[in-house]
Amino acid sequence: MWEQQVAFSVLALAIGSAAIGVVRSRNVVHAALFLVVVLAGAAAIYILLAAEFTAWVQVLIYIGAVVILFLFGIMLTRAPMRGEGSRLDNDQRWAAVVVSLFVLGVLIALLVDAFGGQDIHFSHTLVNLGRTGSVGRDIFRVYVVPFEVVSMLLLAALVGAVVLARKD
Amino acid sequence: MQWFDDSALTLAAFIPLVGLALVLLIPGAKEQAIKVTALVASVAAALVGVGILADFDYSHAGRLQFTIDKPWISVIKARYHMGIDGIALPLLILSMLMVVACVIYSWNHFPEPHSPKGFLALILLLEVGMNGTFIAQDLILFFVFFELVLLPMFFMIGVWGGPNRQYAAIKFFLFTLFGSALMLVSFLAIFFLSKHQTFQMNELAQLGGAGIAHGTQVLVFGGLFLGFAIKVPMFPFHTWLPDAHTEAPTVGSVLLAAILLKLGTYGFIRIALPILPSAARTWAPYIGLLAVIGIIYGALCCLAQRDMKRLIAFSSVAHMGFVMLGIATLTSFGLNAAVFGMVAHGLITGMLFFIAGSVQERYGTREMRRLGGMLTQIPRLGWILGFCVMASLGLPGLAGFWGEFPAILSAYSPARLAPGLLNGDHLLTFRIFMVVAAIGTVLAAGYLLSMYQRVAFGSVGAEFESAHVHDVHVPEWVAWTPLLLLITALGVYPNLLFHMSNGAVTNVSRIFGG
Amino acid sequence: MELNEFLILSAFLFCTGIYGVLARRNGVLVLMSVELMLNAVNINLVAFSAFTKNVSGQVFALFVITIAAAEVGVGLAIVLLIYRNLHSPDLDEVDQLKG
Amino acid sequence: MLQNAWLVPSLPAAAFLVILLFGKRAGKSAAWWGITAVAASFVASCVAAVQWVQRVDDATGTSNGLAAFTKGVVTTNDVHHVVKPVTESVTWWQNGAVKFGVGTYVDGLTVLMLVVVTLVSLLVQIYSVAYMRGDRRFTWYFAALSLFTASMLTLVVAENTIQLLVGWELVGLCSFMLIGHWWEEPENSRAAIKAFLTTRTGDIGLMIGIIVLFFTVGSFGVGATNLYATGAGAHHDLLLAAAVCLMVGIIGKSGQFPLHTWLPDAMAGPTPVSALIHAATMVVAGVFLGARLYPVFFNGFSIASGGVNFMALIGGVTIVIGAVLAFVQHDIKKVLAYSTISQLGYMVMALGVGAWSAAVFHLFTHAFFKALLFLGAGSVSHSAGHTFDMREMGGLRKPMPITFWTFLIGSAALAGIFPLAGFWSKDEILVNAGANGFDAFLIVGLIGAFLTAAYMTRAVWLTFFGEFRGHGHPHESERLITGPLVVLGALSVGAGVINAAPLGLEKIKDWIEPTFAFPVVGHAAFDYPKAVLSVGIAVVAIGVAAYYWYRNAERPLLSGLTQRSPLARAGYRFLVNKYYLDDLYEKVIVGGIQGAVARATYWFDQHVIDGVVNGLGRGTTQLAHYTYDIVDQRLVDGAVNELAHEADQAGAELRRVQSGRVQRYALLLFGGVGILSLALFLTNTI
Repeated sequence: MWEQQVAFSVLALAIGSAAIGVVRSRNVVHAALFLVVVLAGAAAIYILLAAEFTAWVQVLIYIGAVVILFLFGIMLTRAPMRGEGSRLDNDQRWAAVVVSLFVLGVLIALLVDAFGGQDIHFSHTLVNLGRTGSVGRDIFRVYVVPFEVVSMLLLAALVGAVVLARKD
Repeated sequence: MQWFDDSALTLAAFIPLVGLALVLLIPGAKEQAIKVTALVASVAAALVGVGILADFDYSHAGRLQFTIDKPWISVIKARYHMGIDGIALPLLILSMLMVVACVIYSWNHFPEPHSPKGFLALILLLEVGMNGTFIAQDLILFFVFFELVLLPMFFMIGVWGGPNRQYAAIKFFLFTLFGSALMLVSFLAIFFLSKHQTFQMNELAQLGGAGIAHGTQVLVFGGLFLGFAIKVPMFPFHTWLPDAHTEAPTVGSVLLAAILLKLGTYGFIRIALPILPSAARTWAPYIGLLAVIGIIYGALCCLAQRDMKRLIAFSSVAHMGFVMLGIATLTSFGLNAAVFGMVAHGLITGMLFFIAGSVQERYGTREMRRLGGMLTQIPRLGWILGFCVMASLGLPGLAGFWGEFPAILSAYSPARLAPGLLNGDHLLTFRIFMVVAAIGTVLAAGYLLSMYQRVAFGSVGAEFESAHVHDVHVPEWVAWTPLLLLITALGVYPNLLFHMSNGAVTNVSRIFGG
Repeated sequence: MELNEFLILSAFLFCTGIYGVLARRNGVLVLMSVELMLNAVNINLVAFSAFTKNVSGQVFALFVITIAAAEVGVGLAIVLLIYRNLHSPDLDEVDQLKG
Repeated sequence: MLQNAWLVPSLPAAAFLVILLFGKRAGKSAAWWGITAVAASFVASCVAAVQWVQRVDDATGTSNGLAAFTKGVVTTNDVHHVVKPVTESVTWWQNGAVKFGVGTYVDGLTVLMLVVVTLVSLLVQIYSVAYMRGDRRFTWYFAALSLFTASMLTLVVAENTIQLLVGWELVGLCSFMLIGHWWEEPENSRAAIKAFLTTRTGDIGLMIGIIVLFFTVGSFGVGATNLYATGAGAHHDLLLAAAVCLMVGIIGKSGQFPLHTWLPDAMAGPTPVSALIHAATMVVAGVFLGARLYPVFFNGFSIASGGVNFMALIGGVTIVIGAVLAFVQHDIKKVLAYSTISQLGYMVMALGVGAWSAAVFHLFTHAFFKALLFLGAGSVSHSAGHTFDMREMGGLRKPMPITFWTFLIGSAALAGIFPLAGFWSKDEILVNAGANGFDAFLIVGLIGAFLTAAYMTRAVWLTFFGEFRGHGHPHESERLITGPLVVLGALSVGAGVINAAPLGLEKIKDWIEPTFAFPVVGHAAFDYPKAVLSVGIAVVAIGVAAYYWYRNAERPLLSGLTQRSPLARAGYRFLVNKYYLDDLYEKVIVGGIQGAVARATYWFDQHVIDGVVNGLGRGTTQLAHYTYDIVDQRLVDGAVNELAHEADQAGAELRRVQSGRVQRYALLLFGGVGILSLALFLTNTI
């Protein structure tokens, strides 16, 4: 299984670095690009976990739609493109560092305590589980009501976004 | 005259209280009536004093006379026990006399903020405390009167005093109260430790500390010492005195110097020495040491003064040093000298404060640099001041000498004392004290004469040259004449006082084998 | 592979997101950080889906992705509105709720 | 009269009171009240003297009283008769079982002193009527003179040492008042205070001496003390201590070295007062004390064994020191003042060498010629423009013949010229010093005689000879002034006869010298060679001095010599500055105590001792504030108030959290979530 292990390590490193890039970059556009790396890495992780359909949805919606939305947002708000460092961060940076590291510590401790030593067993059932068919079956059988609610939500968000962003 | 013997001391203590009540009943606007009432009350008390003086059995001056002994607060075994002997008698008379003199002196010039009603009421209240202290024969009664004195004096300084009066009043009050707190503790200790658990001074003196361990006695004596030494005041507890005197109104200063200081020395002779004799033997060399330090120290402080009244205040420290030196020898010479010294100091320093007050009133200052030529401008006051200066520096033939000389004399040969200072060679110690005290008399002459030179000699400064200054006026004459006559009479014929005090003093000195 | 490797990666991503949400002043960047957190959640869901051999986790991940899209849409609209009203995309300027 | 000697001091004392109380109204006649009183005292004293002489004669069995005087026969008795002094006393004060008296102790010395004091005082008061006429405080002056006389008489008749101390101090007081009589000028009051303080410094010694004697003897009585000191069982060391202490008193009072400095300054007083102080009262009190308690000194200093003792030494030093200073004075009164110091030195030295009668004899004669000289100086000044500066005198011989001649007699008597009074007494001192084995002091005495003759020649020359250098028109003084001068002049001539040994008259020894409680002292026979020698020395000194000042008439004083020789100049300056003793006393000791020491003590008092007090007060106040603020208000009362207050505070604090900034809320949200998670985690795991 070492191939998977190597692949995970590489991906984890990439995602971690890019995530830091997102929150520390001095250029908003760079941040968006780092976000792309993170999202792609996440998609790759899904692949690693045999969640094929989810991975593609991730690529399509996130990288394809959300990031584009972000880039529009950056343009519209005339966010600084070039390094203007401190303007992008507020005065509670160090408090944020503390809180995030604290939460990280707590989470890691929790996780180690709760799930330490438990493995994911890869098998064909797992691959079958991630296929579009099985996911689709589950959505439209078990989670059909939530699905409809989410569609309503999307519609509402669409209308809301238009209403909010309207110029007049 | 049995009724007089029975009630004389009660009258002596409480006639002023009746006067006080009457004064308080009269509306403040009727000043004349208030003055007359106060005068009548104080004179009435003094007349009782004269009666006591006439009726006193001088051949048994050591015995308590005019005794009253009734239950008072039976729960704590405190009794209404009063009596008088040859030590208390002169002080009681002195107190009555000074109060009359003060009332007369204030007749037409009450210090700001005027208000004769309050002022005279306080004087009368003060007299109750002073008279009572000298005649009380019960420790609790003594304590009550002893403390009663504080209050009127506090208000007198605090209300009628000089610019810094509040500081001085509070300092005076707290300082002396601090001492009396310890004194009360010692009284209680004496009560509980003594065999019969009693507050009666004569019983306690008869026990003479029997059954109380020496170490305990020394501690208990320490409490009494602090209480009395602060009142005297002895070095180094004297610092309230100059401030209180400087700020107090004239009459307050007079009563403070003439009577209040005597309460401390009287306490030593009446209470501390006879009740705790073996502790007294231990303490005596240290008391003597502080006394002679006080003599020299007070004199040196006097030399540094610019304010006349403050100088006189410091001179009290020096003079009371002689009194305490006499007491510290525990001999009949020393104790006789102490009693004489108390009376003489009361008369003389009282006079000096009267004069300082009159000078202040006339010139508006007591700064000696600005004064001068008083003999030219107001010769009578100048001569009276000269007379008092001479009396104060211990000129033979005037009263001051008889307090000083026997005190110095007694230091040559003190009673048998417990070893302590200077490897226990108390004889040498006290002889050194004697020489130092004798040097103190020269310093006394130095500061008093230099004061006199600055104030009375020379010519009047430009500042007051054209000022219209009145010489001694009638109330002053009336108030002062008895004092001046007494200073002379006691100086010329000291036996007037010694034949009163001697009998009682020997009772005390006999305890110490003297 | 251990489950915790994924979970810890997810936790890291989440905390990075927290940092971004808390420390970034620009509204767009805050939304990006929110995306990081949502992705961390997604990784978690997918990892547990694999761990428990249950597809529900993946379904939830899909819902999350959907809602994230909607969220970004509305969020960017709000940022735009803020920008328009305050002439700055900075969130510190928005303190009208101050007590 | 011997029993009623108290009358003698009482009369002037009464005069004092009367003048004090009624003098202002009486004006000038007040002076005569004082004079009457002192005259009555004088008469009483004379009566007492006669009675005493009779008492002595009765005891010794010699023929009746004054008749012996005319016979001119030495009446020596081999049998030692004791004539007890007459003592009277009443209780004065008491201590324990002992009563102390006040009274009179009359013996030969007492009556001698009574006569001298009253006589000189009488003459001085008569003189003063003219001299002080028109003075600002004329009546007060006479009151003070009366008190002065009364005090001195009290001292003289004192029955015990305390009474003696009383008189002693009162004399000091009176001299203070009279020296400072013109107190408007600061120098006068300063001189008065100096005199008082200096003598009072000496009085420490007297006081302690009296105390030591009291505890040694067990009594203050003069008779008891002398009896003890002459007795066999006397404690020599204690007597020595007492003698040294008393000697300090004598040094202070009698102007002995080193406490003599007040005496010249005391010239600030009116001249008759100076005469009184120097002749009969005040300064002779010291010598009187020495004579009164002579057994104490005799035994204490072991005078009988010869050699050098403290008393003789002080006297000897003072003779020379005083005489030398007399040379550099311009003020005639100061010349006389230093002369007095020197002559008192003779008396003290005489006592120190065992020549009791000689000392008392010299006291007796000196009283007359010194009073004469002072009054003469006053007379001169009165007519020569109210100055005492000899540089402004000269040539007064012709306008003032009576003053001149009496002054000359006084000077000659002082110089010890035969046959004037001074010769007899001084000669007796010298002879006895030699005979008692004190040869060194004999030589000192001779040196003193030379110096005395020389400086008096200088004074007389500068005053009466040469040209008048002052202002105004000198004239002879009025009768009231010259009268006393003539009387004193006669006494200066004749008073020596009373103890003129070659004539067979030794009345001082016979009548005055105590026989009760008195040590055995030798009496040297009159020694012709020594007498010739001392007179010769004096004559030579007069000659040398007269020649010197005659030659230097146009160049007065010693300026010629001091200009030539630096050594002489230094010596001269040393003398002019009075050996710098005044500087030592006034600047170093008095200035030091009054300035630095007193101020330092006061600083210590105000800052250290009072600082402690104030610090304690302030500390207590602080503690009280702390107790009140923290313990009472915060903790006790605060428990109630603070709850409400805290709620309020918390609201205010929380309000700050409500920043309105979303991210701040988020921060708190996540922080809170972290903490809650941690808490849950911990509670579950542990």
